[in-house]
Amino acid sequence: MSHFVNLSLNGISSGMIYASVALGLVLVWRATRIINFAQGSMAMFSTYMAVTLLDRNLGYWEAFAVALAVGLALGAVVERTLIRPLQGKPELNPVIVTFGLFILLEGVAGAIFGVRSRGVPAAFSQSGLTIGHHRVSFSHFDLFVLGSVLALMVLMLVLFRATDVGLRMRASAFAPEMSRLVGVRVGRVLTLGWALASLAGSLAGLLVAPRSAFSPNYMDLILVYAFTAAVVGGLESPVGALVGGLLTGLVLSFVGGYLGSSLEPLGAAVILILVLSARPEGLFSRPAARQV
Amino acid sequence: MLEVDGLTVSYGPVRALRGVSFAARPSTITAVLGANGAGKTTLLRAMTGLVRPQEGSVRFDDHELTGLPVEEVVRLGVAHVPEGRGVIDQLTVEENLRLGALWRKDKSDRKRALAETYDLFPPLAERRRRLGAALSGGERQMLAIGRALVSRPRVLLLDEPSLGLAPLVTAQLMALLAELTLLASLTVILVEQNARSALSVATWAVVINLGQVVVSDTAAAVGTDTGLRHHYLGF
Amino acid sequence: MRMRSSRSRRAGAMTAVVSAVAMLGAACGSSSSASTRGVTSSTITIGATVPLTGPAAPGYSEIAPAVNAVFKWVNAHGGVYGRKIHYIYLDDAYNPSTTVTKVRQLVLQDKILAEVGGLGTPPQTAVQGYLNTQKVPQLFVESGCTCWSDAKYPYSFGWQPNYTVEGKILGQYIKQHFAGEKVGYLFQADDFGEGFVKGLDQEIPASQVVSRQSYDAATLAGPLSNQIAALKSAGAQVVAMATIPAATALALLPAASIGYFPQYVVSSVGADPPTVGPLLSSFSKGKAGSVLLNGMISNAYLPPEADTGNPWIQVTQKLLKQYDVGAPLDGNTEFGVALGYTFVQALQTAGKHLTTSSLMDAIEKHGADFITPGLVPLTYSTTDHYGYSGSEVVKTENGATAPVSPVYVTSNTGPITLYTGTPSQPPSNLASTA
Amino acid sequence: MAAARLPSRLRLPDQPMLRHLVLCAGALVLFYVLTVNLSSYHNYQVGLIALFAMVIAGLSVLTGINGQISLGHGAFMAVGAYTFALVQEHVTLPLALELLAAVAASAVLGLVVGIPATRLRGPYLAGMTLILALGLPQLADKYNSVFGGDEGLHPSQLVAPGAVDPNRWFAWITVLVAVIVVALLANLVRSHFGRAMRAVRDNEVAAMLAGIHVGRTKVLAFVVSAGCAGLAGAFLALSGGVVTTGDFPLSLSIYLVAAMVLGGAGSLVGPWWGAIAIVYLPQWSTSISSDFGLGSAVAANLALVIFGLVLIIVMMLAPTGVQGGVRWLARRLLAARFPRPPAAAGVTAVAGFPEPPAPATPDMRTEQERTHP
Repeated sequence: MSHFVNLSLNGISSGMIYASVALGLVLVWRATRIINFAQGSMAMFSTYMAVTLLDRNLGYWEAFAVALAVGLALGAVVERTLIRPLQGKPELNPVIVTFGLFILLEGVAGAIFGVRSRGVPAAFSQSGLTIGHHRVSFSHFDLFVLGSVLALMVLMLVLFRATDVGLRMRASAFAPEMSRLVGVRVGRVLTLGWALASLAGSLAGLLVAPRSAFSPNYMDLILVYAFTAAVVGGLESPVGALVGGLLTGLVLSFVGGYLGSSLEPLGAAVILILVLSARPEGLFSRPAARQV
Repeated sequence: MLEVDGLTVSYGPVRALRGVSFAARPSTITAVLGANGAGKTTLLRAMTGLVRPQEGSVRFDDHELTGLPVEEVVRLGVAHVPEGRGVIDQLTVEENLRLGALWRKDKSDRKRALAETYDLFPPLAERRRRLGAALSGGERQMLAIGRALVSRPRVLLLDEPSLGLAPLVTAQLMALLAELTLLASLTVILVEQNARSALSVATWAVVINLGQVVVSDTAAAVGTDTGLRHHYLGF
Repeated sequence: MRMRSSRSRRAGAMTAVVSAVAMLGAACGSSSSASTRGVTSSTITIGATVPLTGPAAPGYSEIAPAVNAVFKWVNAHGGVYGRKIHYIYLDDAYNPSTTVTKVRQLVLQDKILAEVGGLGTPPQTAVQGYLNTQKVPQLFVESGCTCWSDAKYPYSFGWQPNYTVEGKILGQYIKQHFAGEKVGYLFQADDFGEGFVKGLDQEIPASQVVSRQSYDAATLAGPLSNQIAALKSAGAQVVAMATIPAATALALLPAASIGYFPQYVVSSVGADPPTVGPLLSSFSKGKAGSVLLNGMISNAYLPPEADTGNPWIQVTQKLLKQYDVGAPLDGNTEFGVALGYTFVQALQTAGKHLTTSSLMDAIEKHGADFITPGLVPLTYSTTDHYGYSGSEVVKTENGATAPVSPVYVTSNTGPITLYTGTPSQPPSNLASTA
Repeated sequence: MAAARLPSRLRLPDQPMLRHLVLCAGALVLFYVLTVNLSSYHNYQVGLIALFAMVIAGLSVLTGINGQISLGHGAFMAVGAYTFALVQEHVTLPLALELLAAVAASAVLGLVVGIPATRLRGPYLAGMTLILALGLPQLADKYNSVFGGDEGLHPSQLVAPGAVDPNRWFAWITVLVAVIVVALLANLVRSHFGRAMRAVRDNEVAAMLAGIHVGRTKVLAFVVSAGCAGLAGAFLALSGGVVTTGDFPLSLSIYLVAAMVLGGAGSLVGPWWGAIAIVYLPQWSTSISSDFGLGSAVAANLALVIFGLVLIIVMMLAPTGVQGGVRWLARRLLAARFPRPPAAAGVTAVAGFPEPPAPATPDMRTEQERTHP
């Protein structure tokens, strides 16, 4: 039983991380109908910025803020310079550009920072909490992960649902040409979408780093699982990213815990196929998305 | 004053417009008429910048519109209600309407304009929380026009507003347009296949065939030219 | 220099040869070995594939430059019999298909004399057949697979102790010092982990083993919390681990997090404090850091890096400082320097007329007498291509390891015996010129 | 496909089958001349290019012609390679039958994946195939007694007759098979089935109304494409004489898609460009960066930088891939030599290369249903 509880807790904490990367994927998808394969390596890059500053004795939260800002800016720059010019080109091209960026950023990070792996400090203690007389594998830091990803989700939902900017973003996502026809500067909205997505990614990068052997590759597998999570949840929906992330995290944890770690990705694949067989556009797909 | 001068548009090797010119006087309705495929829709799209003309220009007061991005044209007060599918299905009625005025700085006037639109189209007020996808054809048309009006445009480009509407509703719509030109000093460019009802409210009419202007004259003159009516307008 | 080892005579002779490096350098103009692939009168071309990018690059990418540091030192002092060593190491990203292609490039384009220090079991087994049919020696493979000593593949040579030997020596230590305690295993689900476990199982009574957990290196994305939770709930008091450094850290972190502090016994592969320590700095804002490593038991076949009084460590530090600028002294670079030096010894022993067979002969017939930093001698013979076949058991305190056992030698299935010889000293020319 | 747009002045036979035969014969002669002039190692690389061309060509048909994406072709290659090795280990068969077994096994997996795939839109299909690319090879790790674990399986390599260099022999066999595969695909693309695939890609509803069985078409496309990947996997096993899980990392699947788009999606000449990129680009970029005297670790990372940059730059400058660019260049050169009235040229270059005229959308229809990668 306690094994089950531990597996669940581990699944939740890694699931929240998949959710935050998945949220970035969803934001980019909604903005530009692209799967951003560079999402993980962009996060890696901004996290390296934070780590470099930490090594120079900058305070933890200052470095944290810088990484988020770098993430925001990186997202905007990538959209403007690499994605925008490909508008109207064959639809796979921008996706391949994000592959290129993914390889490019890992190469740049490897050349600048080296490929040696290292630890990265965490915001809070990673000692497990004591509940009753049991020390569970869920720490203050895991609580912080949970809290900050949930906070990000809520902020995004508020932004989307309750603000003019959010209305513009949703309108541009669903009907870009129509949105321009009512005066929405869609270009800026897309840039903002990428920037926010990259911000979500940076947060994920900072949250993953202390739980990993930090090196230029440390986000690669996370990205794959986050993509699974986003697809399971439905690419249109931030809530779907959260649910998909948790589901993926739990499935990976249970499969790894009960069947062996070699089968983890296959377990994720099975869940994904099951979900998509029932709902081809993920759990939180919109019935309103009509086919012509 | 809205002036179109020598507008030429091609889709690949296909010429859709060849040197179209006309002028629309302020606070009037100008009907753009012609058969299916004559180039009417392309004309409106070229005017707002949805397609880039190869030649020619569109001027509005002192502004050169050609070459401006669509959203900037709109922000000069040119509203465009496209044919059929202008409503964003995934947004609610209210969100669709709010979106129309979002670019305007004056927030209190935005609210006022929203309220006025609900007054103008009571069915929309009843369905303000519904998704766009859930509306009937007539309601969609109302929503599309309402959304254009909340931005308090100075020019309104309407593409086939009567399509799919009952004759009675069409008549009400035309009357409303006539009223707006007077009350809100709105300039309307009305693209219609239903030439008869368009001519009933228009002061000026432009007839297009195969991408070229055939006639540009007063609505009354066009409406009474039987040859023209038989040839191009089908009534 | 006095050598008390049973091999002192040969070792003495070797020292003389080593001293000859610099002097013989320029003297040997012409050579008759032009017919040997990769060898000219002035150069020796060798190569290797190693992961320089990709998931296996952290740590492992440091080895080849350290190997090359030795060659640079040799070249700066005239080469071996006047021949400068040209070491071409290519990135295979630990992908065996890439290894297959790059090794063909090395053999067919670069015409290497031998592959020296290719890394990893999967990549290197992928080219083992090819190199052997091409009669290109595959020397000192950086892997503890037992497959390098195989009569089918006479051109392949291992170097580091094989994983089963490591497992046996650590297993014996567990049997002796933690008798009756519950033992859990945590191992990488591959040749490394399974070989190590095979060694452990030879020594530790099966009744003592309460849990066997594994992880997959290809999907190592976060803490090994599940495995640790399972070991804890099985009540394992001793956890024997065959883990790469990243996995060691990703196991220790969640264990500390749930307040689980078993006695860790870790293969030398994943126990190097300078490599693992920084990976643990994430624990509670870096304060704890390598404290988590305190008390960890491991094995070592090279002198501890922290033992700066050791002449080999001093030489290694100097070599790295001069010829591998910026590289830290850690398990990887020490490994690289020792391996590179082993190859230089082989070249010197092979003599002036360097051919593939003279090189092979040198290793098979005289390898056991090579002077290397190893705590045990290399065991090469015509039937044994393993390399080091023993180690001592060490304990980590405050980021440094110190021996807690004598040096043992053993083989895959044979008994474990005490090694009574003395470690060799670096030759004087190396100590003085490096 | 490739020949379709060239000016008729090249006077290729009009009958597609015949035209493909002539083109293939030409390609084979070209390759023969190439291989006898290249060194052993370069012959080996020619073989690698040919085997990658097989899988990329299958992918090009799947994505470019049928509109389905797969980020899991590495898994199909793995199935082909392991099947090939296992068959060879347990029974003695002629090479052709062993290869066919590999094709069959991966085609069966293609069927299994293709059936749920019929209902999925682009990114969902991408997600499903990507996780398969990660998960499937892991099975071989899990059941390492069957699949050989780290040391892998060791199928025997090709035995060259007489004095032929083994790498040259490998190149010949692989190129021959690859050219046959591409020729078969070219015929397929020109056939009824090819038209059905394109119709499904362009508009599923319209295709259905035209009497095309959409699901069957999509599944069959997947099967064909997976079969090509399996064959390539078998040749990969042949090339090195070893099969391990490490041969099929996730990055392989991604590189395959990148190479396919780089060459030109939907083209059957493009895959050869893509294959050249996969085989040569890492090597060129490593040698470029080491020419600057950089250490190997930095040089290796710079190779990644250069590879990434090439992908980005080609996509931005030549949206239809290298083959699209080559065609554009060829057309320009031909146009300069045989000037034609400008009207016939149809489209004018806007930026870089011209595209086929975008489907004119004078109504607002497209905006609601933006397409997806």
